[in-house]
Amino acid sequence: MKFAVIVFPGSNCDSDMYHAIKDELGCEVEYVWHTETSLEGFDGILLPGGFSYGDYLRCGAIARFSSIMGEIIRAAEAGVPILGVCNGFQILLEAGLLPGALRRNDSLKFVCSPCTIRVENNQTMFTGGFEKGQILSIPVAHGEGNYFCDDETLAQLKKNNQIVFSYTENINGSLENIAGIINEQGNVLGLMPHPERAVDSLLGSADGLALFQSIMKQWRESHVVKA
Amino acid sequence: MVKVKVFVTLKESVLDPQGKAVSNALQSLGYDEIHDVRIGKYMELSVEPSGRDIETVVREACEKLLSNPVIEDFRYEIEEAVIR
Amino acid sequence: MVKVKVFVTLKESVLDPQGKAVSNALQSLGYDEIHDVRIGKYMELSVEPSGRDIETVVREACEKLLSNPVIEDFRYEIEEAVIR
Amino acid sequence: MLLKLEPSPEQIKSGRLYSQMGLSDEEFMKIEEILGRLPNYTETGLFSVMWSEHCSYKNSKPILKRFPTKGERVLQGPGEGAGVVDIGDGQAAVFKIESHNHPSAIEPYQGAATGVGGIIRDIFSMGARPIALLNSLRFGELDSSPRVRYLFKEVVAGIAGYGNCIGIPTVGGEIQFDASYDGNPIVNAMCVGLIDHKDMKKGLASGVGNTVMYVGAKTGRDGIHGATFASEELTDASEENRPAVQVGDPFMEKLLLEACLELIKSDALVGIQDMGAAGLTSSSAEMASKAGFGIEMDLDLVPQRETSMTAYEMMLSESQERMLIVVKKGREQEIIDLFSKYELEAVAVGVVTEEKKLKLMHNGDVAADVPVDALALDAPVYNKPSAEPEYFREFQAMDNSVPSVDDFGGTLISLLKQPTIASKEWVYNQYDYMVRTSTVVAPGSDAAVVRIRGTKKALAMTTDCNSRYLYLDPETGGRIAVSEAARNVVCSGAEPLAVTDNLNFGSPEKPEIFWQMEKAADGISEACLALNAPVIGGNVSLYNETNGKAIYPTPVIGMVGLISDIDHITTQAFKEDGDLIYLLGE
Ligand SMILES: Nc1ncnc2c1ncn2[C@@H]1O[C@H](COP(=O)(O)OP(=O)(O)O)[C@@H](O)[C@H]1O
Repeated sequence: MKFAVIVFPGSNCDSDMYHAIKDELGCEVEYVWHTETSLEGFDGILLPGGFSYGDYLRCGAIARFSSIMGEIIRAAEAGVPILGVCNGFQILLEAGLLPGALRRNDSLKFVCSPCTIRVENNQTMFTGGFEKGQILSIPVAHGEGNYFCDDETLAQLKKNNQIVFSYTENINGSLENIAGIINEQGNVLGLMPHPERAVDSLLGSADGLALFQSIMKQWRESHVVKA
Repeated sequence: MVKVKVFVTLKESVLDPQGKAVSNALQSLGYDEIHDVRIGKYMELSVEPSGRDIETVVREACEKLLSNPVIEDFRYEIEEAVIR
Repeated sequence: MVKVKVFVTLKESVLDPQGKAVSNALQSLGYDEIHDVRIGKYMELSVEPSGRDIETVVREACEKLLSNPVIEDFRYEIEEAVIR
Repeated sequence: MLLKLEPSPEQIKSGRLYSQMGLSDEEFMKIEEILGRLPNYTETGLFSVMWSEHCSYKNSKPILKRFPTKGERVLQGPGEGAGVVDIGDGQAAVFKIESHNHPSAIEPYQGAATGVGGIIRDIFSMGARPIALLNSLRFGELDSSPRVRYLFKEVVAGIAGYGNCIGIPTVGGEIQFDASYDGNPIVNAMCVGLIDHKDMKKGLASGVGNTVMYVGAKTGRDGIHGATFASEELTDASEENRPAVQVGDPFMEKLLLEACLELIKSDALVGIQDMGAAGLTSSSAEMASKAGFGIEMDLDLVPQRETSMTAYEMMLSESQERMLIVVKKGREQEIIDLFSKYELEAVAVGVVTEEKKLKLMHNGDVAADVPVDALALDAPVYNKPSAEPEYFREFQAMDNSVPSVDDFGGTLISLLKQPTIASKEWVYNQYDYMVRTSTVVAPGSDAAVVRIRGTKKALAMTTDCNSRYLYLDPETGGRIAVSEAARNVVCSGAEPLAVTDNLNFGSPEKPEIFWQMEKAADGISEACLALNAPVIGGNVSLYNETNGKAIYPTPVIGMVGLISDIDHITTQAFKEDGDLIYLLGE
């Protein structure tokens, strides 16, 4: 399996994501610059955190028009696993690959800290390695992670089991403590906490590793079946 | 050059924490008469008249990039070109 | 309630990185006619008429809190009270 | 085109207009003597910024001479953008501290943010990858006025805003609150970088005919005369005659950082220097002077953000996120292509010349033509008079007394409530201290520890200075500041490598202040020698006074230590029930 880490101007968790995959997961991974137009040969797509285009105007608003995004949208339709973390989540929302929007934290301040989240849905290709209800320690670092959507969308999210992670304590004002959601098809996950920062207990937690392992496991299984 | 003013505001149903913080701050400064503050964006664009209809261009730019329809509304004013 | 609109903009010689990024983005989206974007804040206040002169209150609030005189200018419009 | 009327050389002299730019009568006479004629307006401007304390260290050079700067690990001592120390395996640590006190007093968010941006440029202009940021902050008492709270809140937000966006973790720092900083906060930012020895770059403009290129953001009228402004004390009038405030663009700097680190690998690059204080003037004059060459630039080619800028304005602008580089003749296109990948401009604006002069063309005319050494090397140096202050004599004559405490619990709690002592979580939770996933010891312990990927090594880093001790006795206080930093580093499991310092003091024109500087430097030197932690760079910020009243002497010490095995990192917290507690030392 081979991952692509998409690099937008202003991405800054790209190398963290890269090292998490390469050094801790032990999987193949390459950076892909935002001006590229092909993702051929990649089996998983990672949109890292950071401040694409300085987060100017709205987080993710400008990045979503990068030329690589057309290819990402196509990959999403084709069922390729796509993970957006923090700014990557914001870009997926702006691109319409996930429903809703992220507003400024209700404290109006950037928050960087260790954080605990609950696995609400372990029936996805990203969370198969967790128990439902499992509490994970995964750090957050964001200024605009306050999830919002209208009532109708929320009802849909609930009905389809699209809420994948929630904060055990509401740190930013998010609707229903939502920390991460998945698309209906089940292959596009966006979350604010940083699993790639939780892959080495030297830095405090390795709870995020199972997320990446789940993607890899699912991929292997589906490819064994196909083969 | 035509000057265009764009106003982007949060939809009414969306809570505005920044506006709330400002309105609290105003209250504590003694401006009790100011009750409610909503904060949005104000953009000034300079548009060079081209073959395209300026209103179409501006509306499209607002819909595509300048506002996020999930949480925001927009409004614009196109000023008459100034003759120098 | 009187509705007051406040516009806060960066002073002319102050760099507007945000406006620049947006104007580049618009260009690359094909809106070549949009040349220059400056981004500021737009605020709507609801003011309850009190004994004080509303204009004085608004101006003071702008100077003290709503704008940062070191890098920003402000402008406001006071709408006629709407009778319901 | 609109032409701005500038005063003629005669008017500058007869009207003593140079004094508004911060030059004294004697200095102006010296300039006249060097040139053999009267300087024009632009030239007067060049001298005024280059001869300001901020750029020339004219009042502090005698103080800096006292520091030990050599050591077996030192690869680059003071004199370049940042100091460099060897950490083995062909790797080195690069670090420096810088002040942005005056800009932060006027516009705290942008002042602090651009301070962070500036120190980061100092590190990557050496060719190093910035890996961590620290800071040292001083404010008035928090409950004394809303202004102090505003400054505090905005400075912290500005540091967070810049560091978080560019993606360099802010891993440590210190904050103290004291009435002496009421009108004059201290905002010092430190950056630590990592480099392979072979990639070390210098700010040199060498090789006649080589091309001088301008890269990064466009030049605007922001921050004109910032260096001079930083070299004056703040008065209530500062509000009006302040320069247009610089606004930082961390997004632009992130692109500039990545582009420059790619550029470093190119053999087309000859020299690189950031445009910090005094922007285009100091970068061009210093690069030429250090290399023993001259530079001729055509200012019409300088990318400009505003219209009809004068030569004076362009040369003195302190617009942020800009660098000056020198590249081998004929290799310009490669450089342009490299920067355009990052959506940045790289423009050839001049050439390296044999004659050691800075010659500026503008609109087809010669706007300035002055010897580069006169600007950079030959700036005046003053040995200011020094005098032991009255207060110090009084303190020394006082008897030592031990305070009597009845209620230990209550006293402890009231101490812990002091903002200076209380937890700083409110501050550091706004800093992304984890990005780059290498922060092994986060803020809240002693020194921060950042691992070096691919090795067993890590760096411990800290900033320290108890200015109250320095006020009471600058020499002992100086020793204490270095020792405290060393203790923090050692407690994390590291061996101290070297020091960067930021000398924040009042006006050196006052003999008592100059005395404080001398004594503090002596104390610092002594401790650095004893700990084998030489001073490899730093910064000086003088005239930290409000309406005539100076801050406490605040020579902030930034120290970096080496941990050779990450398994040996130690942290502050108690680990287990039943562990024994020892008290070491006296
Ligand atoms: N307090 C100090 N201690 C040691 N070195 C210093 C001190 N202040 C300045 N220096 C050194 O003097 C040189 C010039 O500093 P500076 O003008 O601040 O450089 P820059 O323009 O890069 O900020 C630098 O190498 C710096 O390290």
